[in-house]
Amino acid sequence: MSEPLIFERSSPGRAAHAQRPAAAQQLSAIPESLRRKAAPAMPEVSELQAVRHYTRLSKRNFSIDTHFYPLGSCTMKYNPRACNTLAMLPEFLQRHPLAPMSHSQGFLACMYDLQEILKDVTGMAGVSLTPMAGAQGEFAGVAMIRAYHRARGDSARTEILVPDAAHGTNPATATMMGYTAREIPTDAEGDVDIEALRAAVGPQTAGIMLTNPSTLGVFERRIKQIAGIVHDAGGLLYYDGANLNAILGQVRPGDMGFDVIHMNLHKTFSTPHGGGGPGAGAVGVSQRLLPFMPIPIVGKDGDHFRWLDEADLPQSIGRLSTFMGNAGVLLRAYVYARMLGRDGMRRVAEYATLNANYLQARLRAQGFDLAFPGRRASHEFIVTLKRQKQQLDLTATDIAKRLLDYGFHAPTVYFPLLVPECLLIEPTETEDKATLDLFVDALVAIWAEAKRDIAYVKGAPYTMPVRRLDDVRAARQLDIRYQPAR
Amino acid sequence: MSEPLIFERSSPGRAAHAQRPAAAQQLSAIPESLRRKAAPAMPEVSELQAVRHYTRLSKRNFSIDTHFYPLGSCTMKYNPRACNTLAMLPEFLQRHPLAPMSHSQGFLACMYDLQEILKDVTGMAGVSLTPMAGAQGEFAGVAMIRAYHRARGDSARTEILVPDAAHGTNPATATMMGYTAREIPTDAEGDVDIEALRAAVGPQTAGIMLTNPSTLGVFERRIKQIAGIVHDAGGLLYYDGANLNAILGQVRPGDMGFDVIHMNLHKTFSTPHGGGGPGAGAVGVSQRLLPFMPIPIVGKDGDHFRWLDEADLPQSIGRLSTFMGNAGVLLRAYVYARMLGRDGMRRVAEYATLNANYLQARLRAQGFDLAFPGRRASHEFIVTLKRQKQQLDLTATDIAKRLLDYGFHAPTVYFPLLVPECLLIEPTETEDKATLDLFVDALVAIWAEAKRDIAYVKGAPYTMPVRRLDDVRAARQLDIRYQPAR
Amino acid sequence: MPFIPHTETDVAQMLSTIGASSFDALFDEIPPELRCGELKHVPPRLTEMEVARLMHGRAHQDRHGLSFIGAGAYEHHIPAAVWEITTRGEYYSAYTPYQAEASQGTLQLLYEYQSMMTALTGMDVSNASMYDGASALAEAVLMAERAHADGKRRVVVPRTLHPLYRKVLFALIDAQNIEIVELPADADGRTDIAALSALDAGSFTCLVIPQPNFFGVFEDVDTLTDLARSKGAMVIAVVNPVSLAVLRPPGEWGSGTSGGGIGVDIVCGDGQPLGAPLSSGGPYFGFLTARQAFVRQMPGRIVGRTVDLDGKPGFTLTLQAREQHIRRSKATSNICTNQGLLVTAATIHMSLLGAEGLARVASASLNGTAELTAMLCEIPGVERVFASPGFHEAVIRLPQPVAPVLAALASAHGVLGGFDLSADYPELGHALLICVTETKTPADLRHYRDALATVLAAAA
Amino acid sequence: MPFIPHTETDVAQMLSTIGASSFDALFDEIPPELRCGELKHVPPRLTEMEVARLMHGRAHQDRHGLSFIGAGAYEHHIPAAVWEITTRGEYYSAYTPYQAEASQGTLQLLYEYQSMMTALTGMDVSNASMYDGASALAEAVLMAERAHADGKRRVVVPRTLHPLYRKVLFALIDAQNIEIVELPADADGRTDIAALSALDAGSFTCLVIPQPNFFGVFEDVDTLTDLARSKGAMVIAVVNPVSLAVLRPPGEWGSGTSGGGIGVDIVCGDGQPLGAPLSSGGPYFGFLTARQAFVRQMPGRIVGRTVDLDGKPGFTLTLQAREQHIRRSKATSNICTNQGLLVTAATIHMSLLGAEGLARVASASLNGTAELTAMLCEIPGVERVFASPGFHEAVIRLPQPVAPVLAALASAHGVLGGFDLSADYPELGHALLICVTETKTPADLRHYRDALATVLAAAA
Repeated sequence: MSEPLIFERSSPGRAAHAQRPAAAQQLSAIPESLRRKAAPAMPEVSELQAVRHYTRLSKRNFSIDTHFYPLGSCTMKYNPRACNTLAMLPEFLQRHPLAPMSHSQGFLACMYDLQEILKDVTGMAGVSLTPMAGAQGEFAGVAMIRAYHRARGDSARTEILVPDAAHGTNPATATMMGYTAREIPTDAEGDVDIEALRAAVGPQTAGIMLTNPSTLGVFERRIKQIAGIVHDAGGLLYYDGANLNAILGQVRPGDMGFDVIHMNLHKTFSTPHGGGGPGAGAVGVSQRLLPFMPIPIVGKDGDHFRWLDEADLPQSIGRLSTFMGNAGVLLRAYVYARMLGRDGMRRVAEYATLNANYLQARLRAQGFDLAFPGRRASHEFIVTLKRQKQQLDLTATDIAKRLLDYGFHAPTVYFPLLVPECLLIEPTETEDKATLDLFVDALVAIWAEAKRDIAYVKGAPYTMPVRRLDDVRAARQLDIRYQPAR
Repeated sequence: MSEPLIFERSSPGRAAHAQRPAAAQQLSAIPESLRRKAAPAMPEVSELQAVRHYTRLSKRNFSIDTHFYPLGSCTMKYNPRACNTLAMLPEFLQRHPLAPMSHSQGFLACMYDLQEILKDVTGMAGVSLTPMAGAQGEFAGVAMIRAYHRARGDSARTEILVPDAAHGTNPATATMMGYTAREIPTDAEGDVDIEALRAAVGPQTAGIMLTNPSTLGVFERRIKQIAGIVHDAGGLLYYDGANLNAILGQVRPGDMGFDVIHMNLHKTFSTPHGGGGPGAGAVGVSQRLLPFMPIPIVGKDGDHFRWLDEADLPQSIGRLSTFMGNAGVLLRAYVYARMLGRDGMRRVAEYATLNANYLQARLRAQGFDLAFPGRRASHEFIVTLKRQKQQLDLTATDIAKRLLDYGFHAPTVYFPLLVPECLLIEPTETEDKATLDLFVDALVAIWAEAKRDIAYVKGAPYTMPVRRLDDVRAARQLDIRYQPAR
Repeated sequence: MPFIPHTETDVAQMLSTIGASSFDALFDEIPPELRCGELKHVPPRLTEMEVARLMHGRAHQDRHGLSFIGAGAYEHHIPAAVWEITTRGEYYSAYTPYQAEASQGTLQLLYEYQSMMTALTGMDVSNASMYDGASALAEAVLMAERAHADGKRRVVVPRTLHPLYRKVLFALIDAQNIEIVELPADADGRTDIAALSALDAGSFTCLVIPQPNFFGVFEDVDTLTDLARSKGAMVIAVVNPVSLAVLRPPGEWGSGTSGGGIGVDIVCGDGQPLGAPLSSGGPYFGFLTARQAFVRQMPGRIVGRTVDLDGKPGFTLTLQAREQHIRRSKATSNICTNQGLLVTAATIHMSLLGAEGLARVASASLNGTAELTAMLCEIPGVERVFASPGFHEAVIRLPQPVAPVLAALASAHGVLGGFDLSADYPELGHALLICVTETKTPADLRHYRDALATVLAAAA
Repeated sequence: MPFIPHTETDVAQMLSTIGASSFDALFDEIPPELRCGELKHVPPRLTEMEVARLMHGRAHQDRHGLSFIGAGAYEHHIPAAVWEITTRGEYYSAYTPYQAEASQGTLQLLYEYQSMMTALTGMDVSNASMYDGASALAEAVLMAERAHADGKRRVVVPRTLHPLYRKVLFALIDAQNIEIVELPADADGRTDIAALSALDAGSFTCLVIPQPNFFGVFEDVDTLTDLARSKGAMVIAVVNPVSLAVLRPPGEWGSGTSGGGIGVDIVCGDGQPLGAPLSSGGPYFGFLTARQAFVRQMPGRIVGRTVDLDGKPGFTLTLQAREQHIRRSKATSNICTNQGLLVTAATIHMSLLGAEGLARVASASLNGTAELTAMLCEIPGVERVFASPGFHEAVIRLPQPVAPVLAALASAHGVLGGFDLSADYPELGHALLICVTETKTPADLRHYRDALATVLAAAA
């Protein structure tokens, strides 16, 4: 059954009365010329109507709490409920961002502890929690690279190197920071093409942005060599923390030679994805980038915590958010980190890797083609449907849509761009073996269905609130807000 | 898709580790002979498995928050979310029932205020909040009637009169209190048969249990006459508060002549039904029953609140629960009462009655037969499908099951027992007109379907997680717990 | 008009459809002289914001210190997931699952609950919950009377049973002409076996055995069970469900023959330790399990597994012929609602803890109580009253009257020191019932010891 | 192993399927010399119970008093339903709705959000949110530069804009070779119109207009809009969304021709007042709406309504060709996530408040601020700095340095008295920015007044 728009449940004069201040509008203090003439076209509904509408809408979503989400590069693991409950304690919710330090010691203690934990797991010398998302963390990272070169008077560096398999945010960020993004090819085994890299570096190289393991699901084995080449050319190494879950407690970006890293706390530290955000993109830096970190950062004087700001870090790249970033998300990450503890960090990578390699082995045994069959999977791996596409016209999209009918969210499809008909599969450590086995069964079943009746598969999904949607029409006949019939 | 039992997701050695005390069992203090030999067969699952399982199960339920529930006699209205949030403030949750009065003044103030509010809306002289459900409230009420007669040395009273339309709890309670329940017939218009009542009362009459409006959905117009007859015979009047929503702020049981009343706070005061409970069955009494109220009750000495117990009410019928009843439910009822306020109470009855009479008028216009066509509906009314049963073999059950496919919970069916193929319909005040109209459309559509293809209707529901269930098999081949295959 | 969705236009249209001129016309069958005026004692409405501020203030008034009160209600850690899921609208605002097809969530959960409770208690059948522990005991006694319908109507209850349970039992069965015989406690705080032995065979319907008992002491359940059986009586166990993760379940009490004992007939207790917050005493839930033979005597709802028209498994309420809405005056009980929401929480709670988790909670509570008892008894004049280890609870004796000591602990040290036994058990002197659960740290125990030492020294 | 479901048997079977001998073998492609040892600075794990106690304690440390701080983050009543629904697993733990068919809940909600924000701001199109207000402004400026690509790269920003927004704007556009020109404030606390008039036509890309501005003062938005347009510049409005329930929306600013003005080009601001708790500064969300002409220059996600294979309406992300995951280095922004969960809350919040509810909140805040300002200015030496009424905020001047007064108010009276302006606006002297919302009662205002009088008297 479809659910009408909230606007279609609206009637003039209806209201959730308990939610309004009792006193009617009294606007005489506002100059007449500035007053609104007609009320905005907002819905007018009762409290039950709103509760029922948004509860019903929620049931039209997949989510971790209801479905397996093997979304490569997204680390859709269980979001512990305690993280939410404890971050939403009334006192935390009520704390104003500009509250005096005397009323902030509890919150700041959490943030300071989190900084220390993140320093240790990444092997970096300093951490700033302020970036509000992975992409802002990347921005901060590249901004620090830029600030570093500038501080040294090195104005020739205009290029950022980016492997062709990188996340789209990497080149987009380089552009935002005024750099040219230059792509480096990947070799047949999924590693960076070292010769191409050697050829690309030079005095124009500001740095390289890498994620390791890469988005191809494999660990970049020559990372120390790459670090040497880039550093020798005067460039810095940026670590895209999207795949940090794969190596938590196993190997640290700082030890690999990286100068700066962003972490997606909504991935590795399991804060909720929330249907698209908020994220949190803390950055860590090596010693030489410490002066440039974005502010504010939490410092500690004896037993007292306080904000470090422009006065403490005059070379900082500055402020990236009005206050201090997504504080409530950081509290959730902190609770999660404390519940994992020292050994739990290591186990995250172990079991995420176990699940990925197990799924990879099982799918290979069922006849699916791996993009990098000679490689160990990291926390994720790639299946290519190139053969199925050729033989049956079975595409990655078809598999993705049909999987929904089997009760599984689709893997990431068509990313990385360089593998044809690609399924990037990341099971995460919180899924059990039985679920992985059922997922294999579903893929096998869909392939068999495609052999029998490809049209049926291409008509999927059949059990969702809607069938396959017309994206072309959505873009051509743009309908992006409700307009009441007049 | 079906959801396995949680036991079927279990594996030996699996656990939600964050939830266990870290220290392993150390049981040497327990004598060997008393120790358990084998662990109980409980599920062993991870936190995600439990969260996902119970989240998915929840999606297999109808509820107010998702569906219209026109369940006669159940008052399924919107349960304001604030009632839950505020009753679950950490300090309220952590308060031990035996905490000292110095640590209880906030809670007791709420309970005292609630007692005062309930006294006013019922017109009674005293209120005790302790009964844990409507049935326990009934128990308390009849126990007070018994205690009253006993205190007067009147041991001849062995009968409780109950109209034939009464809730099953009424005669069951009378039995529990050692009384014989004697049924009084209803006349053709739905009122108590006065002559039959006159014939039934006598020195053996302990009292009469009535709800007004009755379960037939009509107001008992001769209530003062009934009160006179019973009182003259030395009996007391018990008011079953199940239908209090119909008269809130309009007419008070105390003013009608009742001596004792129970209130279903989970109906009239909108605390959650919770899939079957908890309820809360506060009782109110007239002056002469004050000494017999169940304890504890909250008293006020100056600005200080305290429990009144056996010492204060030596004639009390005693304690009905270990501590003081469903305190958290009472807090929810209190929050609700404060948000309604004085005028809100009155409006509850007005709009509940408006909705019921509107639905009744619309259904009558569509050709449905009313059980009491000459009467005003109260907050509920009865449609009888006697004609449809005869003509089409369309039963109340068929309508109930098919309505589920239309996105509506069924009305109460086959109650009251004396109306054939009966639908007892109670829309409550929190539903909007558009929803009521859609409900009428659904009933009309189902009737039309039945005319076209009765077998199809009898096969309903089709869109639920299961189709019509075999209740006979459930009772004959009793399977009421999971037993692992050995 | 909080929570009312009608616009003025709606009202006008609806009244017109009804053919009524006004709201007042809708009440025209009510004798006008009965209509009430304004409700003078109901205050004007508050907005949600205003009532939230009121309630936050009142909650803060009751902010508790470090509590060592048990006496039937226990502070345990409840996983955050439990109530975040339990309060989902689909559980919170659902009705009793009479329409089974639209209630499979609640019904399957209840079936799982019944399975867990039978596993924990070692019995065959469970209902879907009662109101609370004390009222469940009353229902168990009535059930035994029905099952054992030979007209004796006499129940034997030990003095070691929670005094409030005894009061509730009395209130709830008083009208049914059942005599309650109280068994005294011996010097070890256990039920006096000799007193039970002295009762005539065939002279009583059932014996109630609390394990652990109100003092936290372990009863000699095997001997008691055997004795009761030998006298032709049924046995009802009253148990703390958490303790059953480590204690032999009532289904195996008695000497029996094969491995375990023959077991009791009915088990009941309060489910509060399984995921219900203390919350001033409720809502909690009572549980009730029994041997298969008594299933048709059980009060309350029971869920069964069956199949649908397509043969697919599904769940439904079953054996409803026992219940008041069908059988009316001949029902097994007048009970109608249960404590569904609490059972929802308990089922999720038990799934998250598992048998091992519950056992660890039990172990931590057992050992913490022993540790605190030992620490407090280091204070001069403080002594333990019974020799045996206390489960969750232990009884100590103070050198001074208990009430002023508790008051001083609360006001000056933020310690809620336990439950004063002197009113219910004057024979024990200045006795105090203390409780430790897994929520207390060694530092908490030291804080209590230091506070008590200070208070006693000041008063001495 | 918290949150890991594997049993030892599972691990053994899985390693065997993989053909690996141990966990370590799974990492055999990592150069051994890079493997790290134990993480020494990560503390050992706590159970949920232990971390709950830690966090309750830390939260309690920060228990706030009566707060009169605004400065860009406002304490408003948030209906309980908002976060009870928002934190349902299906919203909380859902991913970005790339698989539209499995995400219709989130997608429809975002479409409704876009509709509400365009209604509120009087614009044609809205995206599905940005990180926060300040970063949304930076994206708006970059968007204007793209739309107005004539190489000027100069943005005019008044000093009356929130100082933190100005800092963030600088940090985020610094690398893009855009010059920021600051306009001074006049004596009334408004943007100096003469300074804007003095700028050459064609010399800047866009003008930023805050309404109300950081001081809570109303800008002369019509004149500013007209002036900027007359000089060939685009106009970006930075607004408080609650204020738009009562203020003329940016879509109607300027003198224009037909009824309303011609309007601005882009509107942005922080959505925090629409249902996000203060929460130490985040997560909030930024909103961004614009005229239809600029939709393809917008950053961030946009949801559109379309139809499925059966012609049934449904929702999907659209215009994705603007975004980084498609266009990579040529994307409109590097933004990837948005603040979906906060938008979920805001959409429910706006549905519950409605236009009238928001207007009442705005009205109560406006009048409360005026009332407090008047009350505080009764104290000798305290004076208002600007004549105009303050919306949410007002500036007063104290007879003494602000910092010690605020410290004394907080420590001795539980009053968080406002935001000290002396660092950002030294030209205003001992200036303090105070804020009142609908959450404050007349008694609260009196409490502040009395406290301030006491503190000032003590220091005098």
